[in-house]
Amino acid sequence: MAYNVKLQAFEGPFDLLFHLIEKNEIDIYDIPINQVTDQYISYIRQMESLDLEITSEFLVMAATLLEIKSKMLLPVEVVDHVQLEIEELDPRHELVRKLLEYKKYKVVAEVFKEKEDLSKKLYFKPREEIIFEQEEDAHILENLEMADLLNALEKVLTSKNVKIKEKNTFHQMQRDSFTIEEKIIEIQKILSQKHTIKFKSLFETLSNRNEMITTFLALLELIKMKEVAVKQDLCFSDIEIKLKNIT
Amino acid sequence: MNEDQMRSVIEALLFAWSDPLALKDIAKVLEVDEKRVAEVLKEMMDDFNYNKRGIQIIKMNDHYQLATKPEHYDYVQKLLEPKQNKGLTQAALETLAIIAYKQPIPKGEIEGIRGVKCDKAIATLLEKDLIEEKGRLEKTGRPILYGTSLNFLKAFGLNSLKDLPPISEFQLLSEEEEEVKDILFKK
Amino acid sequence: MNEDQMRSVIEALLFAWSDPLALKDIAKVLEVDEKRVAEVLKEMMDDFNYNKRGIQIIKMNDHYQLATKPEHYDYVQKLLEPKQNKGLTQAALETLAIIAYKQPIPKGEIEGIRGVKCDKAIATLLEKDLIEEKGRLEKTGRPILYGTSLNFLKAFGLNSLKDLPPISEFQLLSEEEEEVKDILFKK
Repeated sequence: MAYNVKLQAFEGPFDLLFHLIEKNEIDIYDIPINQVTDQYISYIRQMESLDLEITSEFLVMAATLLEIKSKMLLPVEVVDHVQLEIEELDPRHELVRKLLEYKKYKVVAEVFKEKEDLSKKLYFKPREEIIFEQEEDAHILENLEMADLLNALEKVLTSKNVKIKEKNTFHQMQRDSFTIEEKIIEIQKILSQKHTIKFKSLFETLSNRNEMITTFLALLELIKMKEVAVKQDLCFSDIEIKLKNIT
Repeated sequence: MNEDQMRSVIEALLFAWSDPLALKDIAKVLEVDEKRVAEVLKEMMDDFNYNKRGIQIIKMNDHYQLATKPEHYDYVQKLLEPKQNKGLTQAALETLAIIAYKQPIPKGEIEGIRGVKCDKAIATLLEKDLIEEKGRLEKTGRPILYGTSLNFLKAFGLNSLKDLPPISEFQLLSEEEEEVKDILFKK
Repeated sequence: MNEDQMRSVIEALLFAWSDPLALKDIAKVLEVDEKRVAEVLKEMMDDFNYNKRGIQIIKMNDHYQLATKPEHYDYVQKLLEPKQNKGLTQAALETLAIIAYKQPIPKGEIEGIRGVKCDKAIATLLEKDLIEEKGRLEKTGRPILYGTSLNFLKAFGLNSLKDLPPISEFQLLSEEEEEVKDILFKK
């Protein structure tokens, strides 16, 4: 079973090739292609017999190795007039180049691992929610509705999504491009011009969830502040929003 | 452990904890007796004040906490100004919603979901009698568990917590839904 | 504003903000030019390290953040929940290494180097906010280009991308290269 685990651990054909090269103490610049090809293919067969998923990359590499092997068997024609490039002389060249390129990052990955382990030992302070005190309406509870709560919950949950999608915590702090205050002023402005507006019309032009919720909260705020009155004639009919007369 | 080390570790503990931290918890972590820790903390408090530091250690009963110094309030406010929009109501509502669905829940978990500290929101909700303490969690710091109060049901016109709308009724996009379920139901 | 005051206010700002804070924001709040603020921050960083403080200032590009020192990990961990993130898998680390050095880079090129598909590794890295999209390549399919994020620097304790270990160290030594040529030509 230990064998199984070992086979599974290979990150891909290059990883497996490296393993073979290291295991056999092979000089990477002079890979005995017959030996490596045979070993590589026998690994794949073992993977198969253990019912491990053999991804296409492993098979492509097997084909490449076989191709190189066959090319190596052909006599190298020395062309007098044309100076051939190294890669054309040795069929292994491209493979070696790729292996070396991969190895570079494999080594870097190890360095990263160490750095990661060290950084994981740091603790950061949770962000404070700084609220600038405002005088709260004592009647605030009277106007509370389930919808408020649900909206608030939806907001916090969807903003969690935002966090997952655009994890940049720094931008996250400033992502609220719409403020309730701004929206309140906006609604007040519209109302001062039109006197009465339809609930739907407030949201029609909004495409962004955050803006919708902010607008909705702004409206709730205005209702709480007793600045506006809302009226709904029928169930599910559109809601009318009116500026309350200032007496 | 020498005094320099103690100071250094205590600062790290207060910083990482960020809430009021009990003397006995500090002593336990350091494996030093409380009296000695209290002495060191006293010296540290003087030091922080004397050395023109930007932060201070404040003491409440036998709890200690790091905080910015009041004289820097204007600067801190300037920095946080764009956030001023976060109305108290909204913060409190978000916190309340989480408590309603996940009660009993310690503050830390609410903060984990909201991604910000919730002390003020919780204070408001307690003050408005929408939530109440529901015992404590038996782990370090014995954090208070919060749940909704009878008054919460009244305020939202609910007969019981069973009346809370199921989460699935939320108008969430389906891709969001999984996420939400994870957040709410995964323990 | 004298330097002592600046230090004090900067500490308060970093503490209050808690997340990485941009140099330009600090400079704006202080009404001092960025270069001067950067100098003071540099001195503060040295000071925090020298003076056996429990916390340090870490720098990522032009952002600064307070954090506990790694040597206090054992103590802090006793107080807080142990961190449960297991760290990145080999596949994710290799993918991240390639992106870090070759950014901006499309997925296809990464897969060319690793010799395997990298969708899962890339998804993990995006989710952990270690990489981000950096536009698209103007060719067929307009493949997304990936680069590392600010959080990458933080997660790996780097001040900037310039801090990445020079890749040449991992490249062939020149004498080895000669050897290669020898072998290949002799054949």
